[in-house]
Amino acid sequence: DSACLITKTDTNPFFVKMKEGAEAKAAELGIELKSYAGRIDGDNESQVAAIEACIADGAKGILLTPSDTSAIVDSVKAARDAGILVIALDTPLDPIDAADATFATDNFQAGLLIGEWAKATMGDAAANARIGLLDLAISQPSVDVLRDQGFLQGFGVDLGDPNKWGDETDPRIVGHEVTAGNEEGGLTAMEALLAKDPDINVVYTINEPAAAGAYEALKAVGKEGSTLIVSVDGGCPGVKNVAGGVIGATSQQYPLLMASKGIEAIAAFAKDGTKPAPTEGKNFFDTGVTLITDKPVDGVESIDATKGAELCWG
Amino acid sequence: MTEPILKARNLVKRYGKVTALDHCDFELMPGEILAVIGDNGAGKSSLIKALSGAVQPDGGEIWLDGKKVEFASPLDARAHGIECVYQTLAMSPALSIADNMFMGRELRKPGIMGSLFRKLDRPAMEKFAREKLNELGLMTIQNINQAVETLSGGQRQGVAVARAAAFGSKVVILDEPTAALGVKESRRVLELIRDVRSRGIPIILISHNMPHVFEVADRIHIHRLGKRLCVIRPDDYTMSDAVAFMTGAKEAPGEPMAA
Amino acid sequence: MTEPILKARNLVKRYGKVTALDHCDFELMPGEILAVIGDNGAGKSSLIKALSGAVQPDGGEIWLDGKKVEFASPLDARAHGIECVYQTLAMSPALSIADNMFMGRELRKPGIMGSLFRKLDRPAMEKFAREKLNELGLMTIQNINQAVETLSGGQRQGVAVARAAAFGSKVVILDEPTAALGVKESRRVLELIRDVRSRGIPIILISHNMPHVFEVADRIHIHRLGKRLCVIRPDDYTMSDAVAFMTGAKEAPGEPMAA
Amino acid sequence: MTSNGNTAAGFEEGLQGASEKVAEFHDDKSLLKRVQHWLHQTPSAVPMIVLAVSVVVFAILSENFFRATTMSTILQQIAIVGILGCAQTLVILTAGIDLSVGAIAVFSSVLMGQLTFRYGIPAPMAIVLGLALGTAMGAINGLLISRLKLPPFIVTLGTWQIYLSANFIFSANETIRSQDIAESAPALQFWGNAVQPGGVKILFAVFLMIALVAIMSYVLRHTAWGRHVYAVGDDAEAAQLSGVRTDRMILQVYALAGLFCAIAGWVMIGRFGSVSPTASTGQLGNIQSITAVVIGGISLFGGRGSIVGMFFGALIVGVFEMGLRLVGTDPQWTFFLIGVLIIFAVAVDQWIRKVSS
Amino acid sequence: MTSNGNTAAGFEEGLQGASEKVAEFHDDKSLLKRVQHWLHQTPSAVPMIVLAVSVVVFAILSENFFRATTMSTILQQIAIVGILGCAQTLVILTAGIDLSVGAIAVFSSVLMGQLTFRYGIPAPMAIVLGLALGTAMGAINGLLISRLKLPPFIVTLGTWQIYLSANFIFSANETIRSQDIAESAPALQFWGNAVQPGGVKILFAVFLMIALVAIMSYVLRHTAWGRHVYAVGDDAEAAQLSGVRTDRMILQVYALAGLFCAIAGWVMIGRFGSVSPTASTGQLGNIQSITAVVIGGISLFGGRGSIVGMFFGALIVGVFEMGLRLVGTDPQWTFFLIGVLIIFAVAVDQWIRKVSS
Ligand SMILES: Nc1ncnc2c1ncn2[C@@H]1O[C@H](COP(=O)(O)OP(=O)(O)OP(=O)(O)O)[C@@H](O)[C@H]1O
Ligand SMILES: Nc1ncnc2c1ncn2[C@@H]1O[C@H](COP(=O)(O)OP(=O)(O)OP(=O)(O)O)[C@@H](O)[C@H]1O
Ligand SMILES: OC[C@H]1O[C@](O)(CO)[C@@H](O)[C@@H]1O
Ligand SMILES: [Mg+2]
Ligand SMILES: [Mg+2]
Repeated sequence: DSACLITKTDTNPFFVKMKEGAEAKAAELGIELKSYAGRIDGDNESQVAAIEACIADGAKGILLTPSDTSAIVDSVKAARDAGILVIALDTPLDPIDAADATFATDNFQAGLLIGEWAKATMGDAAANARIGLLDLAISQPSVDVLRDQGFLQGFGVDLGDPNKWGDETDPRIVGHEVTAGNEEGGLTAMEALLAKDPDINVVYTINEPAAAGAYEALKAVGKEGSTLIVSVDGGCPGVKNVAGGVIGATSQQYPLLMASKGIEAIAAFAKDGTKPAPTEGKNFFDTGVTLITDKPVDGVESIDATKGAELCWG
Repeated sequence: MTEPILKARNLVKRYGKVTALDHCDFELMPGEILAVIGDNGAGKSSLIKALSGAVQPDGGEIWLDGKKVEFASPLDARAHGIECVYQTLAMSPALSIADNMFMGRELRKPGIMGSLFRKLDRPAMEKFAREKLNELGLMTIQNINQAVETLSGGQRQGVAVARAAAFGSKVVILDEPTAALGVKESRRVLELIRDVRSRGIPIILISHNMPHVFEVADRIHIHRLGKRLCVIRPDDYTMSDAVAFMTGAKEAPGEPMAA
Repeated sequence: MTEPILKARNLVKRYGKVTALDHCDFELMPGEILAVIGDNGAGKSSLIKALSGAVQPDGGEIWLDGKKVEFASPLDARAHGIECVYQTLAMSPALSIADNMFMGRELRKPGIMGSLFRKLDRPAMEKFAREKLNELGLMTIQNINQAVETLSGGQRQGVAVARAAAFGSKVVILDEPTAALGVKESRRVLELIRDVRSRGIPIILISHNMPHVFEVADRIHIHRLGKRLCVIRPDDYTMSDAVAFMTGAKEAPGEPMAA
Repeated sequence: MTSNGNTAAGFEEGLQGASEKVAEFHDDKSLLKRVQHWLHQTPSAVPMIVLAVSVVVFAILSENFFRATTMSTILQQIAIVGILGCAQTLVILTAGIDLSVGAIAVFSSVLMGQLTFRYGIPAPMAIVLGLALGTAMGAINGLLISRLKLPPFIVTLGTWQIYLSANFIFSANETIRSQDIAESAPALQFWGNAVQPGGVKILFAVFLMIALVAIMSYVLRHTAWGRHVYAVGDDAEAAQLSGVRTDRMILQVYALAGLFCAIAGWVMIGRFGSVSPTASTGQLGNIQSITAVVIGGISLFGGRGSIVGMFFGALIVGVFEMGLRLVGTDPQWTFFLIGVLIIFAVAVDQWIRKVSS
Repeated sequence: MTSNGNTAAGFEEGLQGASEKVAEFHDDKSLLKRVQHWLHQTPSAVPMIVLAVSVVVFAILSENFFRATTMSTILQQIAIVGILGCAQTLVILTAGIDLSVGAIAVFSSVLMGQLTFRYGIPAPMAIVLGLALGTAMGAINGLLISRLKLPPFIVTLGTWQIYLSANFIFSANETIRSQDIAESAPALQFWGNAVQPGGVKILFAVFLMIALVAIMSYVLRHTAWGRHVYAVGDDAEAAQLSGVRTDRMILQVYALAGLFCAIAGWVMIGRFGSVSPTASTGQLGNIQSITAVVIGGISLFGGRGSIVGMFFGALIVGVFEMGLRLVGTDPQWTFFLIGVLIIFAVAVDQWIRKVSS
């Protein structure tokens, strides 16, 4: 039996780990795994071509982290019509039931945790916060919207339409910039926000590579100490950054779990056609999320960086 | 004297700071070979480019057969029967001899293939091209579908001249057609020029080669500093006189249009 | 007879299917003007390109001053004192006259600026260029820093010839230096050629202009079908003979190297 | 004619009896030379051979490769690049380049979609408008190039950014979902329909691409307009002087290229189901189509090559990508090998030209 | 000289007393013409003026714009593009193009990082190796172009993909963290250090870029090598015949471009802190540097323009991006306007050339 793993890129460490996890599990279960990726985060066409290759190759199942969550839906349907089990990993499709199952972090929850933490950490100053948001892409894939809006909700900002970012009217928001989820994007986006308002003191970032870029920009103007950076991922470098004070708090995800669960589901499906079930009360299988910070606050559950380091990936 | 077949008055053409044509007049009589001579940069090529629609003059007027004309492009002039061999030959190196000869006046297949599908009539074009080249006895080209770039300089010049001679119904213009040619090859071009004239078609010949000019020309238009200085008959003056006029060494004869 | 200053034996050069040089021999004597004539495509340009390092022959040998040489590039030939004006002139249009004259042999500032920082000595180069152009009395160029593309064809040819004349210490080669030139401009080039010879430097002149050739040449190398057919003295034969030899109309005189 | 004429050129009497021989030709009849000559005469032969070889190699390496379904998938994957390649071929034959092809395609698809969904225009009408607007975008390129005489590379570098950002601004970054299109404007997805002879699905889009290549091949080879495209690319000034309206020609070529891009945009809706302004074709379509053209043996200097070569070029890339995927190579190795392929294809082409010149 | 010489050319006695006048020149002394002439003589003037105007406009539109910190941020944002632009300028002056600049830069930075961290080579040594390998990548481009006579566009299209995927394969997609570098190999981050005159931070990288532009400006203008670069771009065959070793020159230019790219790669580590194989410079560095070159008034046909113009070109793009952000336009409008700017800059340039020709 064979399976496919299609990630957004093969360069973000998160996906690199996911691939390693999937490979390990596949080897264990005797499944042949082929991996594909887009050229850049947001490259839908390469993912379409990859799905088509999997169909041609007679794969039993596909694990997909969709780059463009609504544009890819038809290709997913074609694969499912061909009798292939399609599982979305990390990023839900739009609509979410376009996939047979979704194994992901509760991305809204991930955002919510760092939002609440940031608000509590700032205390009274939160009322006059200057917030910068470093998002993923202008196409606003689901993961991008969920985390951003989760953060703002946690911070106590009125969301407007919760299905998109950028329509909020709260004057505390300095701006949204996109980063493509990598260091360079994080850096230039942060520089732009700083030029708009040098007094920014809270920065939300879509993921840890973007956070690392933002940190460099803040460091360049000597504001790394006075600005709160929050992020999502919980990769080992990210957890180290929490310990080192670069990132204030991060919501840890579990890509290895997504990958191994996914492979197991495909193995089960190949054997007797059973499809995985979602987590109780949710429309996807929640692989869990944990807030990591060395400065815990009341009312927001968290673990410290030392503990986080034991759970971290990559 | 009969009416000129091609006439221009007060042509002006400027290139940035340079005035290539400075209120220049021109006349070509039916059936004659008119040579145009002058120093380098005198404006000879500019003149014939203006006459053949390759450049649009900044001023002045042109009459063909007594009717005022304004040529927007070489195609336009061609439609009026004026064919020109430019100094640079103007051939598409990668295309075949036949393609080049018919550029801009391609023959289409008869019937629906031609009218609706606009299909080229290759055999007809090739036949015509071969005939023209043979008829002019100009060269020994084996393959009419050969790309022009595979021809020698002389052969290339031959194709260009043959094209003009074959299609020019009113006027044929040749800009230094023998500059790069050897003795033998030049001789052939001169023969061709006489040949075209004998078909009743007048020719404008630009050349720096005085013996050639005095050999074939009926009249000589001497160009100097962007203007027509004078027009002489080769029988009335010596080559030495012509050279003296065109270089400014001697005062030009008091003809109507002298500057 | 003294030793030839430049000698070649059995030069071969092929371009695809065409053999441009077919076991060609060549000799240039000290202090002479040697004309090379032949039909279009006979291989004249190929011959002088081989002699000046612009192409590498596929076979054959070249001697300069009795020593065997192999030129890997024009720069190489130049280092040996051979200067060449190619048919295409070989100038960089956007660069100045001085830049062009000194291309590949630029002067550097004295002292550390030149040796370490390799700074060009612009004033020195400009002075030299101006002197050379004036000395040759060839033209009235106002500004030595003018880009070559702003010069007329004749002026450009003049700069190329002046460059060769100024730097050629052993041999100066001119490939059809007057093809595009008017009567006046051609005359100047011929004067220049005599001038160079009077400085003791031998010259190879390629030309299709028989009167010019017979006027200035000491000997005439007749080229035909990629080979040297014969060498004649202009005093021994008429132009008509030369033309007959080069076109194959008459049997060439039984000279040593006849094909 | 004149009294002193014949004296002056008197030396020419030597010409009497001049030989007709011009230069010596050695006709090399070796097999290699003859093969080279044939390859030289047939510009699409090299890509065809490369294609055949790669199909055979991949068929050996992966059992799933040489199957009807796989082949039809490859064809459907190259449909868009193939149509953009038609546009790019036309432009490159005139010695131009069009960096904006992908942007025009994506913007046109967005225009068709949004005109239907946001402005309520009936889909067929919206399609016609989208095609017209794509043509207009091409025409803008053509105008800037032919009237203002700006270099094509720069003009289309600029309009690439302009059309792509206009596309984002106009669409407000909204994706139109496939389900909505299927429900209320199925005409937009027309090219996504398929025939199924013997169970193998072949998209209408594939037939469209093949038809466009065939038509353009005919037009370029057998009509005056086509010969003029070559003439303009070969030597624009010569073409102008020998009777081609170069400016009008260039305008037409870019406008037609714009139309092809808009068609590709329409096909994108059929192929992907949805309308997405972020489709990576907008970013990569130019490089992909130039790659197909180049591997197909068309000269970037204009005037040489055939559109059928471009089709083979696109197929080669498609076969490589699919083949390497099935063999299970790392995606980065795929990119690596395609890079090598580009250089290799052009080096072979150069070698043929050189030796058989 | 010879007996029959002077008879044959006898008509030339008419030359005696020939006038020296060659053609008529109307020296137009209108102000407009004189301005045009000056602009024509000074290739970097147009971008300089555009730069000055845009700075003024943005200063009026946004109070945050004309501040020392904003200015220094702009400079630091263009440092990498500016250095890549030096490479691109050299190549474009020879009438080439280098699409692989960004890929070489990123791969070199990854090489420096991984040689230090994975293979334990001391950082200064790893930097030297990285610079050497970047130079080698450039030299490979140069070899393919000068020896095999392949078109630069195609060669670098191929090597762009090759270097970029080699970069991903070699790095195994690992990012090296800024903190780790700061701790154990600070030499890698050297160009990220800064001076702070009066509290405004200016990166070493900015000084490096300015120094490189100044040095190359000197080299191109005042050394024989520089003149040869122009000559090769102007007319390669003429340059070859008049004594330039064209092939060697082209090889040197691409190799030097590779070195500049590797330097840019080193600077990237300083600027971004970390070493990341995904840096978007790999994808976009070529277009960004070409844009700077083009806006800077350097001809894509080679032989014309100045490297200082490229510097202004990069600055203009930087000023536009920052200025439009501060004014609060949607980032898409920034791209849109930069597209317009590219076409506008070249149209102005063309106009000057035409009118003052
Ligand atoms: N396209 C152009 N751009 C700028 N100047 C030009 C252009 N064409 C011609 N000129 C200038 O106009 C003047 C006349 O040129 P033209 O070519 O008409 O001369 P000509 O008499 O044909 O000379 P020749 O005998 O050398 O061919 C020259 O000074 C030339 O430099
Ligand atoms: N680069 C080249 N590629 C292919 N063939 C060439 C090349 N150069 C010259 N030839 C061919 O070699 C032969 C000799 O050419 P060459 O230029 O030496 O003749 P030539 O005697 O100088 O002629 P002309 O008087 O027309 O200048 C010709 O048939 C020509 O077509
Ligand atoms: O680029 C966005 C992507 O980045 C990650 O946060 C990993 O770094 C993923 O969870 C998300 O899909
Ligand atoms: Mg002329
Ligand atoms: Mg020659």
